[in-house]
Amino acid sequence: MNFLFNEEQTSLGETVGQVLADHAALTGPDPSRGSDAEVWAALAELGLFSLLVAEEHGGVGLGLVDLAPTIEALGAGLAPPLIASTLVATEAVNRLGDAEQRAQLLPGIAAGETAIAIASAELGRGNDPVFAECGLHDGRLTGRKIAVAGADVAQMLLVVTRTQSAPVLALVPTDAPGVTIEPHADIDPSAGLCRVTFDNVAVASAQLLGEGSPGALDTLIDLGATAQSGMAMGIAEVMLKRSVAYACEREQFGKPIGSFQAIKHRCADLAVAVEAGKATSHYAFWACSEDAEDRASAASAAKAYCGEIACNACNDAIQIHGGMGFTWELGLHRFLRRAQVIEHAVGSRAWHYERVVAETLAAREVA
Amino acid sequence: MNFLFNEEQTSLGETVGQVLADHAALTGPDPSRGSDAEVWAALAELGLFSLLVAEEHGGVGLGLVDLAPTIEALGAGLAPPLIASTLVATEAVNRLGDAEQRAQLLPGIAAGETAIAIASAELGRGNDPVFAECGLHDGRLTGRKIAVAGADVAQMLLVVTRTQSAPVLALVPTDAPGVTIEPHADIDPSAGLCRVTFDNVAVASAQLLGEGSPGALDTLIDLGATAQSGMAMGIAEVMLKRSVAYACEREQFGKPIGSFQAIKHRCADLAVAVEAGKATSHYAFWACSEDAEDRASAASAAKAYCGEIACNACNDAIQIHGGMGFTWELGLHRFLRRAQVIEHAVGSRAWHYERVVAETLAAREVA
Amino acid sequence: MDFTYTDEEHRFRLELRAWLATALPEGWGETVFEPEDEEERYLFRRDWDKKLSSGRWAGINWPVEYGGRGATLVERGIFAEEMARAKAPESLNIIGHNLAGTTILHHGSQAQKDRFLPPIIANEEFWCQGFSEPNAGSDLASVRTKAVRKGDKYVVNGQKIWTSYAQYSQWCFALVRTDPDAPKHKGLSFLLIDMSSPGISIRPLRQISGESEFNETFFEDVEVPVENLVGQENDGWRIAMTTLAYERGPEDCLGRQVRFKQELEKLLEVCAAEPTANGVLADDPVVRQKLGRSIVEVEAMRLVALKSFSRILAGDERGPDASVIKLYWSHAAQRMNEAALDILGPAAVLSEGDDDAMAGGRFQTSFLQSKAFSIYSGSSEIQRNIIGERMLGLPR
Amino acid sequence: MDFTYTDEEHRFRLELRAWLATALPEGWGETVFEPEDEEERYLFRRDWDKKLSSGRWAGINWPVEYGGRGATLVERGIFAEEMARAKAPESLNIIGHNLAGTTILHHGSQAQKDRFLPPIIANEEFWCQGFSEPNAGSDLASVRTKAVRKGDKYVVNGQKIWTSYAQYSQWCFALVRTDPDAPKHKGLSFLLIDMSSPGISIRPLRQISGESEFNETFFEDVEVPVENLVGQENDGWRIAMTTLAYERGPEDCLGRQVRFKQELEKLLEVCAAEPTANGVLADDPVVRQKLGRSIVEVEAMRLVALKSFSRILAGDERGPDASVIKLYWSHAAQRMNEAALDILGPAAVLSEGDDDAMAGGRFQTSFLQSKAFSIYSGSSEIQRNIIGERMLGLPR
Repeated sequence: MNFLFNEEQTSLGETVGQVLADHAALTGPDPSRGSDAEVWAALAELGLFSLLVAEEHGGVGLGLVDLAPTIEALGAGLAPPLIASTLVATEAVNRLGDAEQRAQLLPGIAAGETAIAIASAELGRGNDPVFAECGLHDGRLTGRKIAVAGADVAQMLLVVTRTQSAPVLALVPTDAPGVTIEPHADIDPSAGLCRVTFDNVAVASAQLLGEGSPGALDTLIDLGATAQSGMAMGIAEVMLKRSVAYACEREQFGKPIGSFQAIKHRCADLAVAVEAGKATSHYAFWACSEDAEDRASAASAAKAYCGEIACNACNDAIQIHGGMGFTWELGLHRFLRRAQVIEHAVGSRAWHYERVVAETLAAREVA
Repeated sequence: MNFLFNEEQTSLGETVGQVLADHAALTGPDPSRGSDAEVWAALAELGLFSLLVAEEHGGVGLGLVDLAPTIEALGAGLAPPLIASTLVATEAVNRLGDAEQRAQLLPGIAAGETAIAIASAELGRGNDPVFAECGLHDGRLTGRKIAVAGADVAQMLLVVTRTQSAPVLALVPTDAPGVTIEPHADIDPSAGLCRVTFDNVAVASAQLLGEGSPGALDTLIDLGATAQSGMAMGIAEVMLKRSVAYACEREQFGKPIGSFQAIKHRCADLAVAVEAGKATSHYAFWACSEDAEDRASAASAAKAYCGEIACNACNDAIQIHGGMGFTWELGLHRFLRRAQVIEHAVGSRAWHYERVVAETLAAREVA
Repeated sequence: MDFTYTDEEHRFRLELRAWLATALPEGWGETVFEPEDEEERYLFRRDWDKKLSSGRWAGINWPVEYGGRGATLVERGIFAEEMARAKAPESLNIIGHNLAGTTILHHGSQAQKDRFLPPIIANEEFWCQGFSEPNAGSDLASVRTKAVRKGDKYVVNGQKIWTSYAQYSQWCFALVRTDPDAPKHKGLSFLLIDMSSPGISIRPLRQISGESEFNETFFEDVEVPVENLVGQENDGWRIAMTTLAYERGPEDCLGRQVRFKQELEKLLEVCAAEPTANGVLADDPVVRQKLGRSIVEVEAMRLVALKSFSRILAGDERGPDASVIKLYWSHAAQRMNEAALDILGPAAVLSEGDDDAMAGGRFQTSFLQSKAFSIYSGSSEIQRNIIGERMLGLPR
Repeated sequence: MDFTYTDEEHRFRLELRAWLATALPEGWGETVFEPEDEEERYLFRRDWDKKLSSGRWAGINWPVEYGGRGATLVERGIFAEEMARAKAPESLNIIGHNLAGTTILHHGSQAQKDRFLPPIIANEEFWCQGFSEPNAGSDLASVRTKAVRKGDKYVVNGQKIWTSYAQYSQWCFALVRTDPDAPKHKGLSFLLIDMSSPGISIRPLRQISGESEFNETFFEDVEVPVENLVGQENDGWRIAMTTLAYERGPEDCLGRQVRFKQELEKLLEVCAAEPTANGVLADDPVVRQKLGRSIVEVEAMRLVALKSFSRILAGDERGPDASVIKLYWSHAAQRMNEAALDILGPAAVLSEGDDDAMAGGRFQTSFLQSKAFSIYSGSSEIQRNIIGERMLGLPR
């Protein structure tokens, strides 16, 4: 019985956090993407992308739960979301890929040469990340995806699409003929969100991941939702720390503002939310790693709850920082913006709460 | 341009408040119904039930908005809900009754001799106050209503029922053959909630109120929702006043607890909520009186919003009173209990928010 | 990260589960419940406590020499979960075990240990807690009940409040002022007071739910032998703080969580069965959002407790974690209870004893009871101060 | 209770509406908008302010003798509503009209009135506000910017912050410390400072939305003639308090409410049109609950303002009502903006300039801007103190 991370897991997260901290611009006021390539290179050099890859393919063979503190660090450091999406895609290939696909993809991933962007969201489907208009018919992919983080610099796209009968996941190189990638104008330019259009793109059967596996899409959603929950908690924790630090230092009426209950109690409530959110997210990481029975419910719980906590934490931090909080220079807006990207990635809060209920009711019927 | 009550309206409310205050047991810790008949008699003597009745039928001919402060006082004083329901039913008879019905019913109402309980809620319909299983077929009423406040002491029931084709409102004497009235075991015994069963009860056409008028049920809902919103705000305001008084008087750590921001700011937020809720409720009273275009939306807005504010206000008051707050003796639980009765009367919060949206979208289409 | 139990821990769980199956009446929690009458319920719980003692399931964390099992923290967590899972009655002697007993174990003289511990673990003597006073609630250190030493006795005068089960207790574990001139935290002491002493009177305090768990207890010239002083005179505050840290730890939350989850299960059961105009309650998307949040929060209660639990297992001091846990479960449980009534629609008002009440009217009682969660055992305001100051390091 | 307007009030509204129809460019607010470039927008707003003056629609509440219309409170409410309804540009010279002008009107010398009022009402001189400082935010009375009298001049040193539009202003209306030895509320004075004086430097402060409405303004040995002192030396705090009460009244809220309602209308329009897997966004019951609450709260903003408005009309003093109004609209508007992004699903992140953005990406900008509502013009914490102490009478 131990719900803590071991030293290796923790120090991995700390190391990644330090690498990100070396690139101060990541959390600076300017949301442009200047240092993305350097950050990727530094993390690749550290071996981040080899961690989830099995030893036979040149990796370390860790499980997703081993990377939980690392993914929190990616969130806290406002790392480009493409990094986490590549890790999620790696795990998806581990679980859903056949031997050939694994052999073909994993060495490049482990070497940091294959960045994978996940293309799931579409317009016109409400907040549902599952239903796709984007269709695969007779080996041809046609449709449009939005908010694909890092598609413009990735080598590969992992696309949620569907045939007549069922959802499928397709691996499509970003330079495949018929693929058009345009950057969005959006709330968080640093996330590198792109619109990706597929115009009759040829997709061979070998490019389909987990074909015929009814749980393939669920697997991707669970992994993605869990990773997003980790990044959300990274943000929430930074917001807590910065709020507390400012509340200790900033004086008004002759006292540090943290001595006023209006501020102190808000920080305390935020600390409790961070504790609850992290526990929920950590459990989802474990449930994914172990393929626990409640994996889907744990992942959706984490996504819904942690997304909410991160958004609230950003609001709290801005309010506690007062006038400074809404200055561009202080940079809190960077976290506020990124929290929105996370909130709307892999399905909205309402969709995931809905999924928690569906899973829970289904489990009751089985029991 | 004047959104205030005039002196007559205000002093009417104050007078009713004073009469209720004379019956201290109404807001005492014991939720039983000892003084209901005396309270009714005192208010009847005051002429309360004649206020909405036209002069030709022995009344004063005031409009619903004139009674807004009075209905708030009924809420604040935890008056038996049958009093407000009789006022609502009076106004329903004014608006929907034909000449004969008015002549027959209104004099008795004005004299305080006809108390009317409103039977709308049913089990098994979710939170929808509109859809009725309780059916009227071939002049016979059959079905079961729950949470009918004061049915056991009322002379008349105003029943939401339906024929094959449409909802109708039926006036049924409580002593009609086939009517069975049993008191509930419920969260607020002082509300006099009853289960009313109709077993093949004969209902003549002359007993139908607003027959054929497509808006009859909406009218009853708007009047009822508005009255409930007023009572809710009466409760919320008492909770604010008692919280503030206690926060000024109770000392901990050598200071009145109201000097701590945790308490002070909670009171301030409650005061703002009370202000917003009252404004919303008062507007609904006005919109009902004037049959304004946005009557339905205003009434539902008031019911949803004020119900929420009253429930929160009770929670706030209990928390601010600390240990004393959850003692039986202090009696705050009486308001907490009544607020639940109000919250679930005439449709739930979610149903009314839903109705606000439906009305607003419909108005957009017209515009 | 590892949620598995050792074989030994698993055996412990099975042993307890097996014992509970025989100790509780047939159909317990399904068709058989605690008596509704308060006096009868007291007798029932007293008997249950004695049964626990006879099975060596009372004070399992105490050392073996005093009749305990020297249970590990994990075993205590398992104990809390299994008791809750079996819907076992609550112990009447929590104060005896968790507060009085624990304090005597740590700070009592050998004579006190010999005199008081055996009847506690045997549940032959029941204890109440004399901490709060009408003017010392959140500000506990401003206790005014005075104990003046006269020869070999203290003479106690004052009033305590929220003394749960005082009417059924043989002893009171009381915080009293022994030095009125010292700064307020410095003049307090712990006395063990025989509840049959002349000069003690008890007035029950009903709660908003209608139950009378609590009391006001008055002391008028009550004589207490000086040997019933625990620890040093005027050292009571320090002792109280160490003792209170043990009162509400993750073990407590783990047990509560199981009970809250049982409530939530009942709510899901109602939602899955209760018809609406177009299906059942659980089909309503708005209802589902509320259910979803409650499901997540009730699960988070468990996870938050497990985090803290793991930290203590790993050697961390018990600190403000207890406040985080308490603040979390109390508000999450209140939200669940609010959601339940919200969801039930017009039936929300029907309570125990009404034929039409959902799930026997349990949600209404739980709703009322839940209002106390954010007040007792340290109000949420106090917990937020503790978290802000002791965990986050914000200035006073 | 009566929501009708007198004939005269109605004529006032129609006159203004007619004027706006001709004064604003064709297609304004539909196809024609303010320039995006900040400098251009400033020029545009300056021109608009001059146009307002030329139509006698600037400073309508001022007495006729100073170029105003002596507008009644109701007319001011109508003015705010109509300006908002026409989506008219915001005035650049709010500080000139509402703060500097109002204060000079009430507390200025005749010479000051003659010198300063005409160019304000003509919008020939623009003003910025020198109140807050880096260390005097919520605690405004701890202003440190010093003004030391030397002969017929004050020499000003210090730093102001949140000086909106300082870069476009000719004058600054500044609260400065003239007696460093007096208790902090007692040593403050008001100075009118020519922004072209040597020693003034300005550093723009960007907001989280990317816009730069605010500045830091530095004063280094800036000389201000003593005749630019408003009221008595060291009487500045009292003057500031009376002036600030006029800054955020119900008129302000009525105008804002119209603009928030326009946002909400846009959101409803998007929800009614945007397809989902099974209908449009507005068919989703969970979306509808969020919309419902926003509709109610935006309407309540108007009603809360009207209540206060009516009380002032009935002769009540302007008091903590303004804090109630401000606290209400700021949080209600934030909730509406949160709800908007919540509802939009994956498109929530797409902003102005993206082809796929909903309603041109306006919700994203509004969302970011809304975060300042609960901070500027007195933070919510300060408003709660004011309400608690001045309206409810809670102790300090």
